[in-house]
Amino acid sequence: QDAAEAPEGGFGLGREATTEEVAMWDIDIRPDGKGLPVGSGSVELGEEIWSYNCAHCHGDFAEGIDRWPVLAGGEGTLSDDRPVKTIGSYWPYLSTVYDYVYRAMPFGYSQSLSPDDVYAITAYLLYSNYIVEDDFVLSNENFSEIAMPNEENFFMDDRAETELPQFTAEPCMTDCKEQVEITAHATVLDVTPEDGGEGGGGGID
Amino acid sequence: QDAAEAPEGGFGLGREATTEEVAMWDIDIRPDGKGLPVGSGSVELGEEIWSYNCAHCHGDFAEGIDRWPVLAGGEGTLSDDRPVKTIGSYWPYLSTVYDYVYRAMPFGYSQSLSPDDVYAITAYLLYSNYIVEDDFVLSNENFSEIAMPNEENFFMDDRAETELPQFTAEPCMTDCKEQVEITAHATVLDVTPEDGGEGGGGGID
Amino acid sequence: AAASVGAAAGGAARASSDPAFAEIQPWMQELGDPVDAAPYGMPSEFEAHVQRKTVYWLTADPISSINFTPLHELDGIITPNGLCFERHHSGAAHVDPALHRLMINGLVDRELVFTMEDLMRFPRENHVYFLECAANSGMEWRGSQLNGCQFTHGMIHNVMYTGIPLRLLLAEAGIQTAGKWLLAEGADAAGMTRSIPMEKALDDCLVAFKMNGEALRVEQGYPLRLVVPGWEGNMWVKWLRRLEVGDEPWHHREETSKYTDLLADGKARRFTWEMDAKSVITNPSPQAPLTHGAGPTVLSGLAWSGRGTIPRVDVTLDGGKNWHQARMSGPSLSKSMHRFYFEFDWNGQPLLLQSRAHDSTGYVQPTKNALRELRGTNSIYHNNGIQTWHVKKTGEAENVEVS
Amino acid sequence: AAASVGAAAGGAARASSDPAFAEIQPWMQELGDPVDAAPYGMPSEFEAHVQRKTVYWLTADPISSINFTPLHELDGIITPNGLCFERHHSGAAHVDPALHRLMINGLVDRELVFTMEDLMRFPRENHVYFLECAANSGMEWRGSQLNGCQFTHGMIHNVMYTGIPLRLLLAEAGIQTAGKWLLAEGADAAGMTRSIPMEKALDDCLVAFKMNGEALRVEQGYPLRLVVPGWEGNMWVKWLRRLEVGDEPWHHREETSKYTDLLADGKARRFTWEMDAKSVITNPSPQAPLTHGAGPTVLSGLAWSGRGTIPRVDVTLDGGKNWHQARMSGPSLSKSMHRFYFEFDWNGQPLLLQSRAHDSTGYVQPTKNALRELRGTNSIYHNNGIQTWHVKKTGEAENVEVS
Ligand code: HEC
Ligand code: HEC
Ligand SMILES: [Ca+2]
Ligand SMILES: [Ca+2]
Ligand SMILES: [Ca+2]
Ligand SMILES: [Ca+2]
Ligand SMILES: [Ca+2]
Ligand SMILES: [Ca+2]
Ligand SMILES: [Co+2]
Ligand SMILES: [Co+2]
Repeated sequence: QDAAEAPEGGFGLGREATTEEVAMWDIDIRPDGKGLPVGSGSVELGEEIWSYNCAHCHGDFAEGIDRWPVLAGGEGTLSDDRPVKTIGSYWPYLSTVYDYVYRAMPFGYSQSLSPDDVYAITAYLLYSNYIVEDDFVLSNENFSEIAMPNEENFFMDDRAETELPQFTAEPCMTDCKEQVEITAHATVLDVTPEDGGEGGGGGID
Repeated sequence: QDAAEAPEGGFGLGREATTEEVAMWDIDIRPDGKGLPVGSGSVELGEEIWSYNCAHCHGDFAEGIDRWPVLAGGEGTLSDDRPVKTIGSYWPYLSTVYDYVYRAMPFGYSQSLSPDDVYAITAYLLYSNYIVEDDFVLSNENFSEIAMPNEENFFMDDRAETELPQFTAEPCMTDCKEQVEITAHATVLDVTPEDGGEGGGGGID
Repeated sequence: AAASVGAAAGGAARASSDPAFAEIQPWMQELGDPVDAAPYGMPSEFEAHVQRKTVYWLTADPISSINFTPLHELDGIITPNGLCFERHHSGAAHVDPALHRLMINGLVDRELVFTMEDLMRFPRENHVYFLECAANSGMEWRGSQLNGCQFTHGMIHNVMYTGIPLRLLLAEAGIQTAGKWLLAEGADAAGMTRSIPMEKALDDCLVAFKMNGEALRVEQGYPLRLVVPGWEGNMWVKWLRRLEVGDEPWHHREETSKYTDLLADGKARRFTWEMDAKSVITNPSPQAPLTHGAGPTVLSGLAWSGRGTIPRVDVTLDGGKNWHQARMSGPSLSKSMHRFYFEFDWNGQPLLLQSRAHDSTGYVQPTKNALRELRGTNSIYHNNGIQTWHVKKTGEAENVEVS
Repeated sequence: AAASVGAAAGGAARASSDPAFAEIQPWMQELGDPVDAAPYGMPSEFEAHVQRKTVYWLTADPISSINFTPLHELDGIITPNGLCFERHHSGAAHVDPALHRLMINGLVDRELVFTMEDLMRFPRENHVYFLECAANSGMEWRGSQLNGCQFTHGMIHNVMYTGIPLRLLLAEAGIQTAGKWLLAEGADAAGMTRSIPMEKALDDCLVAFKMNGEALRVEQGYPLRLVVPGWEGNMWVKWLRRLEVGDEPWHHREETSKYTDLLADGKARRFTWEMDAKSVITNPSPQAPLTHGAGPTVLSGLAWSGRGTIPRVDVTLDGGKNWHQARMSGPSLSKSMHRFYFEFDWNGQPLLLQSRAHDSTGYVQPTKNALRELRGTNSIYHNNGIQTWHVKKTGEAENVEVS
């Protein structure tokens, strides 16, 4: 099949976006602070907004209720058998909190919070994770100064170097093993949906 | 992709059909009479069965009611502008009548007629098409003696010889015509379904 | 859970004359459907007009009738199962697969009966094939009649089948030397039958049980249909219950009264199985006018051949004075639909659009008049002539014929 | 219209112990459905069990959750639209296409807004691609857990897309030299975002509006979705509303908190986009046991790779002692599912079934233990290890692991 191509100079389709339209839709925030609106919010105000809008799912201290996401705690658990991945223990950048809370929270009423609300909530989540003190005020000015504890533990996909060489060997076809034993059964964990089980293994988050 | 293959000696799947099962399902009839059951029926009885079971769709004389199929008449119309294709004017073999009536008619109660019924109806349809007299009795014995008027006018697909050579020439790409005129409009016939029209052109039968 | 503390965001910036920017759309604020809303999903409510449609005046009764694939609403080469046109002669049969059997009888060493479970133990193959009714475009023999490619060309669909090569099933029964023909029979109230020459049966026919990944649809022969690649749709017997091997063809109703091609001199071709190469421009077309005015325009269409692939399609904008090679897109598979595009800068003036398919045997789709010269206008079937759409300045399109 | 004259036919011959021959089936005597019964068709009532299924304990709420494709009920390589698994983070958004816009902003010469109608004027391409959630098989990292390939491997589907090459849209806006990354954003209430390197964006990504011929389904992003061939499903942003060109990635929630792969030492891989080669035996499997006893048996499965085609799949019946090359069936397309079969004569003894995919780069699907040795068991994502089914004498199959 042939590839679709554009004429010299383009199609001239669509229309130029107005500055207002871009401002309305361009809601993303980056680690370097790009996208942050002017504003600020304190841990104290954050706690108040949180208790009205967030706590009934995520818990008063962001500890999570029932199966709703846990947002605080879990420091030092990342190499445990059951790591607890939270904003404090796992997230590499604070900008992600601001970005995500505005675009997707509260669940069911996205993009309803003002910039000051989101600064305040973000400050409260830093506080819940012992990253700032209770008198902290977060703003577009000091935002980039906050470093997240786990940032250094992220690294770029290295499968090409660490895995692919090992997984491109020609495999054995005949008499590859002497013995084969069954080492694990799904029926032991017993969580197949048909059975109505409540689940034992990890979820998909 | 690779083709699916059978092992030497086959799979041994399925089971042998019993003689009774084959007899039950093997209902097809061929022009040479293969498949015809023992039986017979007169034009007279055929007319009676016809009037109860067939006439309300196909008409008392097989002339067709409303848009239901016309089964008689139309002789000599095959090269007309609007040919009338019936058993008498078009069908090459009588066996097709027997086969079809038993397998598919009456519409809504297939395979309900006895062999004698079908012989009788078939005799009646021959009579309606002026192929036999009113005292005719059709049976498995005399079935193959009936020749249908239009049999000779059927011939095997000859597109390979009569059309393909003409339709495999490299076509013109540039300046192929001087003038182009529109010679027919769908809107003149005006039968697009959205318009609720009752239809002017030929149907699909 | 509304934000009860703090003001609504960004109010000042909401200045745009485009209604899409008038407010944050509800679907970007409020939660959508949960994952248990539709265990088997259906199209969006905004696509409800994308439907198979029937033409009531074509037949006596909607039970022995046809509906048409909305080609102008589709793209690519796969027809979704829910939109595959239907043609049946005594209604779509609801067959219970537990009570369905496939019998092979006649000139075979062993007459056999298979359950569906037996059949699932045979090797399978997967192929994409078009299925075109021999009567597709049949209403156009006497002149352009129906305004829309759904109606002029919509007796076709293109599906990936999973099925058992027919030759494996026949080998299991053991074809006797005299066995030169096969009768395929359906389990519907029409007891549909067609005679198939053994050469084709042993070549590429399949006994299929899946279409586009899932079980055949009821109206496409659930649980079993014969697939006869490249040959007219009526031979693809649905609700397949029986295969009889014989020494002669059966000349049944669907190969004598119907599906024979009456020529101008009153003689009729029988056994016109292969579907000749054909194409149609699906967009623009009468049901899909150009609504955007002059400028960049995407013309799109479909082409297929019962004899192989479609390496090339030509398109004309001026009723055949000048032709341009279209761009083929998507997998090119034998006896499958092919998608073509021709992008051009519309000057806003009237157009006379045509497409012309070339197949891998060198066959070039003829004009309707070339066909009429050879066959007359009474043949009903096998009209693969070039279709013309007249696009007006308004962008509306009409089914026309040209000199 | 019963035959009131003449006796019922063939009464004497009706002798068979098979209930299928006890009487003429009603569907072979009585009329079926008319052609206007279902303008958009649905599967047979006998296939009602073929459904997407969710697992309630996996997530807090069925609105931000997942359901699974019933792979064991399908064949060939196309997933029907109604059965394509769903994953959304704030529910499936019902977007009105008339109010939908695609914006391109950021490091471009012209920031642009497109209506759906504008987009229909760009050239399109058609490609079949698999879409696999990075979390597919994620529940199996700590050991075999779920009994059924629908649950262990069903976060995948394979569809023919029609879409605009992303590079054409970006060229229309004019990418500035500093533009090395792209942010794709959805119009759902999750406002889903992912960062995509420009090299991939300009390579084979599509902005798609059709799947398997018809409009995208609501739950697959109607009216517009990004197609990112071979890369993890979360990046295929649905309800696509905005593309921003930038000089750095955004590190948003779905590429930090989620969709990063935590290794045993507490470090985490980010930007693990490519889906490694993988395969699974769909039949037999826990939801599709062998019910026919010893004898000819069809083993079938699916294989795919984010890096190319699958020229070869190996199958073992004895837990990996001996391997056999499977038969590949159907079109072999890059970054598409491939169907394989292995037909064998089952001796009725227990089996330990595995399949092992080879892709066109030479990559061979590893064991789960080989992956665990490199990554531990906390990674959630990208589990492409070899799956084992234990088939018992009864034909029942269980999800197990072997030494
Ligand atoms: C009705 C329940 C509910 C409410 C109220 C709610 N959330 Fe959430 N929150 C969720 C769910 C569900 C998710 C996970 C969504 C997903 O699966 O993508 C989530 C995810 C999050 C996450 C990301 C968690 C992670 O580990 O990636 C953050 C941060 C968050 N919420 C913050 C908030 C804030 C701040 C508020 C109030 C302004 C709030 N939530 C209100 C249900 C809720
Ligand atoms: C309720 C209406 C109805 C009744 C009653 C009926 N038919 Fe028909 N008949 C039809 C229809 C509809 C067709 C065309 C079916 C199709 O499209 O394949 C047909 C077709 C036929 C044909 C083939 C016509 C052709 O040109 O190919 C024959 C022969 C026929 N019927 C004979 C009979 C006989 C004999 C009976 C009674 C025993 C009968 N019909 C009762 C509706 C009816
Ligand atoms: Ca931005
Ligand atoms: Ca969690
Ligand atoms: Ca269990
Ligand atoms: Ca016979
Ligand atoms: Ca007629
Ligand atoms: Ca009209
Ligand atoms: Co024909
Ligand atoms: Co990843």
